[in-house]
Amino acid sequence: MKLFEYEAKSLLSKYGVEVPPSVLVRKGEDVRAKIRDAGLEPPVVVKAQVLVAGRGKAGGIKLVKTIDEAVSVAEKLFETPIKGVIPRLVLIEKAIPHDTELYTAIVIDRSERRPVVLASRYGGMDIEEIAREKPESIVRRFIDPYTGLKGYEARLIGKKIGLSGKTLASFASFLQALYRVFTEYDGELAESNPLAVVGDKVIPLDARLIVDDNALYRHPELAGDRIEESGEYTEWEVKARRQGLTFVELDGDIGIISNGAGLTMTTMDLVLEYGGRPANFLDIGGGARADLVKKAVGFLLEYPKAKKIFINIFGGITRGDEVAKGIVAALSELGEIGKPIIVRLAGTNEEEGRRILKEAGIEAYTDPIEAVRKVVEA
Amino acid sequence: MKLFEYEAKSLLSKYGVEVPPSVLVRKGEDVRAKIRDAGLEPPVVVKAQVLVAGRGKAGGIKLVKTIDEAVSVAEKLFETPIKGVIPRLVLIEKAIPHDTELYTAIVIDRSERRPVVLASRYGGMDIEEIAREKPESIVRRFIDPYTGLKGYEARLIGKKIGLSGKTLASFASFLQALYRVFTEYDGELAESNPLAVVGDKVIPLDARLIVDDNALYRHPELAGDRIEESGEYTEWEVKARRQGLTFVELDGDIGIISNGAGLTMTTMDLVLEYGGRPANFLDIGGGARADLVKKAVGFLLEYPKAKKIFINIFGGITRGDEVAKGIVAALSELGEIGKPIIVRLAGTNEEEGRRILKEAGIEAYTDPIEAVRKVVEA
Amino acid sequence: MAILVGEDTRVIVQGITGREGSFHTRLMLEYGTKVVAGVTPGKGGMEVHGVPVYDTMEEAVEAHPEANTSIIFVPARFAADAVYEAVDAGMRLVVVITEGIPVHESLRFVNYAKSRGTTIIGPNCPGVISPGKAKVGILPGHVFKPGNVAIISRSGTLTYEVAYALTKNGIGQSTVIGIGGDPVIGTSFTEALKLLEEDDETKAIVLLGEIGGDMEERAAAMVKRGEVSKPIVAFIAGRTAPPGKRMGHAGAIIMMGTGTYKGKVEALESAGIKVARMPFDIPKLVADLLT
Amino acid sequence: MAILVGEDTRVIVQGITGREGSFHTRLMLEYGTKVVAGVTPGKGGMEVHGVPVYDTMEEAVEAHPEANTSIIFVPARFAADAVYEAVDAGMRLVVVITEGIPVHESLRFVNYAKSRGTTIIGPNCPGVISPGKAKVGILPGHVFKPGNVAIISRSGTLTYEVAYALTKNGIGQSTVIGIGGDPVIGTSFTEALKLLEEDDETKAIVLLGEIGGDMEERAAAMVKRGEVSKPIVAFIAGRTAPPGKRMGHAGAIIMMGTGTYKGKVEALESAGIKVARMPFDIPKLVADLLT
Repeated sequence: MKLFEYEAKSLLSKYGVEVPPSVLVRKGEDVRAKIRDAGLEPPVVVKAQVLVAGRGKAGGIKLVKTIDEAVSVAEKLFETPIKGVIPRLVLIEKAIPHDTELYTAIVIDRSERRPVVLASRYGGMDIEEIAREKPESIVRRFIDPYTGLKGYEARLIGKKIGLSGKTLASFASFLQALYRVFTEYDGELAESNPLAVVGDKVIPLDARLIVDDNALYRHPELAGDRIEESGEYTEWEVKARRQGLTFVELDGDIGIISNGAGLTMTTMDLVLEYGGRPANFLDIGGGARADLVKKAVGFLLEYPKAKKIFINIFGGITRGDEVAKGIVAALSELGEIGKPIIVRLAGTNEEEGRRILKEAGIEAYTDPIEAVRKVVEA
Repeated sequence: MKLFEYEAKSLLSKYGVEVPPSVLVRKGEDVRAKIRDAGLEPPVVVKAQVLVAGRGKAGGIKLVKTIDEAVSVAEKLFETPIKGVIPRLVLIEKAIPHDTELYTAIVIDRSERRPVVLASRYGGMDIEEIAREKPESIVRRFIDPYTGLKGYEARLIGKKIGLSGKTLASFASFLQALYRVFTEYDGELAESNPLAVVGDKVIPLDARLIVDDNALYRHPELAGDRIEESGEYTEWEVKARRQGLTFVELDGDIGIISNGAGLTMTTMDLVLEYGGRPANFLDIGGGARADLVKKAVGFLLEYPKAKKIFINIFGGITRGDEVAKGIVAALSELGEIGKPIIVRLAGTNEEEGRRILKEAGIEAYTDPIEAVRKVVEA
Repeated sequence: MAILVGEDTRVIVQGITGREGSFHTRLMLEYGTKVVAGVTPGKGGMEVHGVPVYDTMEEAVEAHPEANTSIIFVPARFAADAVYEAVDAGMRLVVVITEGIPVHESLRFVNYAKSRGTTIIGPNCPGVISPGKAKVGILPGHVFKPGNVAIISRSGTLTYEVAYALTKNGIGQSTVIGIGGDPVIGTSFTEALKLLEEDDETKAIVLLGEIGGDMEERAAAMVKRGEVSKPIVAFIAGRTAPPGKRMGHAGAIIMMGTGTYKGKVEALESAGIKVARMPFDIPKLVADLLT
Repeated sequence: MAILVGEDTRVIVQGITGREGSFHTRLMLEYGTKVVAGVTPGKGGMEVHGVPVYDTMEEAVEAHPEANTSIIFVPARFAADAVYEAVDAGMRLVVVITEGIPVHESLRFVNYAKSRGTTIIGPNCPGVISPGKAKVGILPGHVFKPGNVAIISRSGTLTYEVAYALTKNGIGQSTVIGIGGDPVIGTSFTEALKLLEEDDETKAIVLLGEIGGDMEERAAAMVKRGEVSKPIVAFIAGRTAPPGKRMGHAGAIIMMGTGTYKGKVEALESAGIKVARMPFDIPKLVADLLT
């Protein structure tokens, strides 16, 4: 789950990081009063709190010189979609004059199986851009997850991106705080970019934190619906997520349900290979029970792009009988709505599944190629 | 530093442990009003908050059946020394009916260099007593300091002391909380004894935490002067500690100053061996500067039991010249007060030290035996 | 000989009394796997399909000292603790089926197990099978048959699909490993390749990858360095997936130029590895290699 | 040959610009120890008594790849970090002079160093000297002389006292180790004895213990098991200390029947170890053993 900038900054601040003075304004609140009560003096930066990438370039961040301007910019931001997302929150933050912008991030390196700290003296651009334009400027250090980021490592990283003296000490403290936020909040990513050098200290001008969805139960204070703010999802994807379905909208007309990301992607590949066009990716995951299958089938029956439905299941922990029950239940509840459904079933409990489907009048295929041909022709 | 029972319980409670409902009363406060405001119903236990060992047997804990009794017992406790310490705080706690009392503690095992969890099904007596009477009942488990006490380990320990079902689950949660308090508060000891089994859960009836003095800077919230409450120190020991001196009062008449616990104890042994009787143990530690030496000498000049003073220094990180300067400064400030001072000096910078002393009219010995003979005769 | 699991495998099922644990214990027993004990805290003394249940791994190992492998069906919140318990009990292989374990926990227990010499497969994986010998996992046993082609795969169901296609074409398998789909897993492609390189029974290897991450690129680099002499056929799922969308667990946050279908195929092909366009092309490519 | 430090010892001083670090760097250099570099964050580029100073261990080791030993004078709050830095930089021996390190930190870095094959001496210790060869510590060099009696000791100053007495009686030392007075230390008596047992240069061992803890009892048990063939003379400080009072760092919180003067002496004597009544009796006892 992505956190908003103001949330990430407030976590950093909890761990002792100095962040720019700011005030958060909700849509409908009195922007001027809020700025005045917070004692903010211009110039300030008005920042849309949305979770889309490239918010700045899309017009979501404005530097203004007067309070009047701040108010009008904020009010306008509440009306303006940033990459399709209309902000419900705006952060008004003291502008911090600075010379240098650094890049810092912590992610988990899958191959090393360790957290890796990334830093560069060239902040302000995203990491892919730095990797393209200044690859030699990126310092990487793998961290022992049991000891955490040691003090000397934080200093070493700072030194390697060219810092020294008090700035280096400030950077090292910042990096240790960022690492604590990363681990204590189960971060997939903790990033500050740009991290400004202001005199002899560093101040995060932006901050991002993506929390591992699997660990959200440990952080109830971060809960809240951010699906729409993220700007990542289409209308039907939002609907699917609200129902707990792993669904990606595509442009074709063949609705796909499969189990496991690998097989679901392969089913898409297969449909294309035989001349069809997938309308979606829908992975019911491992061990789906009948009710989840029913929900998935029901969803595609309603999803207008899917003119026909291809269910391709190879059971392991998922059982054929549960899949069959789910399909039958969905059809009997929603009735016949004219979408052809082709089922291919193999693996664990496939005989029982096949029998249940047959009793409901559905013939399940064994061979996926035979099944996909049938779907494309249907 | 030893924490009071109420402090240790409040830390456990912070980590989710259910503790008996209670109210803390300070000397001079209205005991009855406090009990009423806390909504405590009798029977209650009235407990003197002192840091001496064996507080219960010394009359510091009383179970009472009425509020009137609670008030009178509390007021009496404020007047009664418990092993020499008059309590300034009394904890009035709901009495918890229970069948079984368990023992649990976590300490650091020096040889294994790991925290060790100790548990026994026979709580209520102290660990030395359990070790004597029911040695086979003590379960020990060494903990990996990097992973901490794992869930399965906590359950395993509980199982080995005879718990099962929901009680076991409650015990395991308790033990993990105790371990967290132990590590997050730099415990030398974290103990709950007795830990009561009440229905299918466990509730700590007593709790102790000794915090590593070297780590106190990390726990400013625990600060506060507890030297007198501890009941461990005599009047002159309290004075010494207030000045930062590592001093133990003894019964003889030869005041001893030395550097390093081993050499200081050996100096005591030496004095006794040659017919003298040490008046104290005073270790100036490693790397003492002149001002600390001056403070130590000044202290013994005032300490009435010390009729003569033996300073036995072997320099390593401690430097002979600093020691000499300290002695000279103390004498010149406090003047001649009739206590013979015999100095033995060896090791780092011993020549400079000897020279400084000589200029002040003090002859320093090299041979400790020669020096100790002189002290005993003086 | 087979790698990881074989005739000498003796399994303890952690979470045996749960729905999946109990069901797959039966399927593993039916397949002929020697499941010697199960563990569920608080359920000691029960039996599941004739397998005795203990409260702790310590008791299970005491009663069954021949146990060397554990398979974990414990729910995500308790799975990491189960892994530590298995490692501390001296298991040489721990197969973690559980899905949804927080990645910071996997990170820790994977490092912990490694430092103690225990091999972890998973988490979020279908397990391991050496057809005809033993199955420690949830893979549907009937789609496999003994032979000398190994399969290593990031995807469970795709593995079954490919094994099934091989089997139907008369090509048996030596060992099939579903390495798991989580960001951090105990055994990667390169580590699995190292084991297979030393396995006498394996003559050829099928590698089933996915878009995202750089595990396939690392495997390719390993082959390029000459560390794998056995022939490999690969398939990468996600050829037609639109870029920038996260397809389930596929896709890394910071890609640094790796992780695309094209990049992976180029890396593999430049190492001399045949890449199948569709999984159903794999049997033919493997047969060509073996003749 | 000597143990831990010798002719091949090349030292980096961590905290070299501080008062103690700088002072003892001079004394170590005067003694003939090869101090090749110093480290103090933010002070890189300086020199201390001709020794170049670096900001980090990484830079120091890069410029002086022959460095194999570090000595730490860093203040207590930063000492643990310095130990990690030394271990990670590949030092094979790290001598921690610093006093006052929180015990939970020592606990962690001692375990960390052990798992990476680095020997830690200390914390809160005077260091190690192999007389005539090298001194890595704060021990006053002039009280030692080369020979073949090793001293291992929990107390710094008592060590000097005993070494001085030996030296005055014409008995030289092979290696003298002040193992440190903290509750958790990197090298205990038993570990030091193991090293000395294998050291050709050591013919006899002096063990200087203190009341509290069970390290002396463990050493006695080791000797009883026949793991130390060399003769040992011991002395335990604190014979006349009143029970129940904490004498500086002596005394454990939970003693479980160990830690008293009487208990230690009995354990040592039952293992055939001579226990000196006073430290000044040691030279005679050692001389008897050597003849």
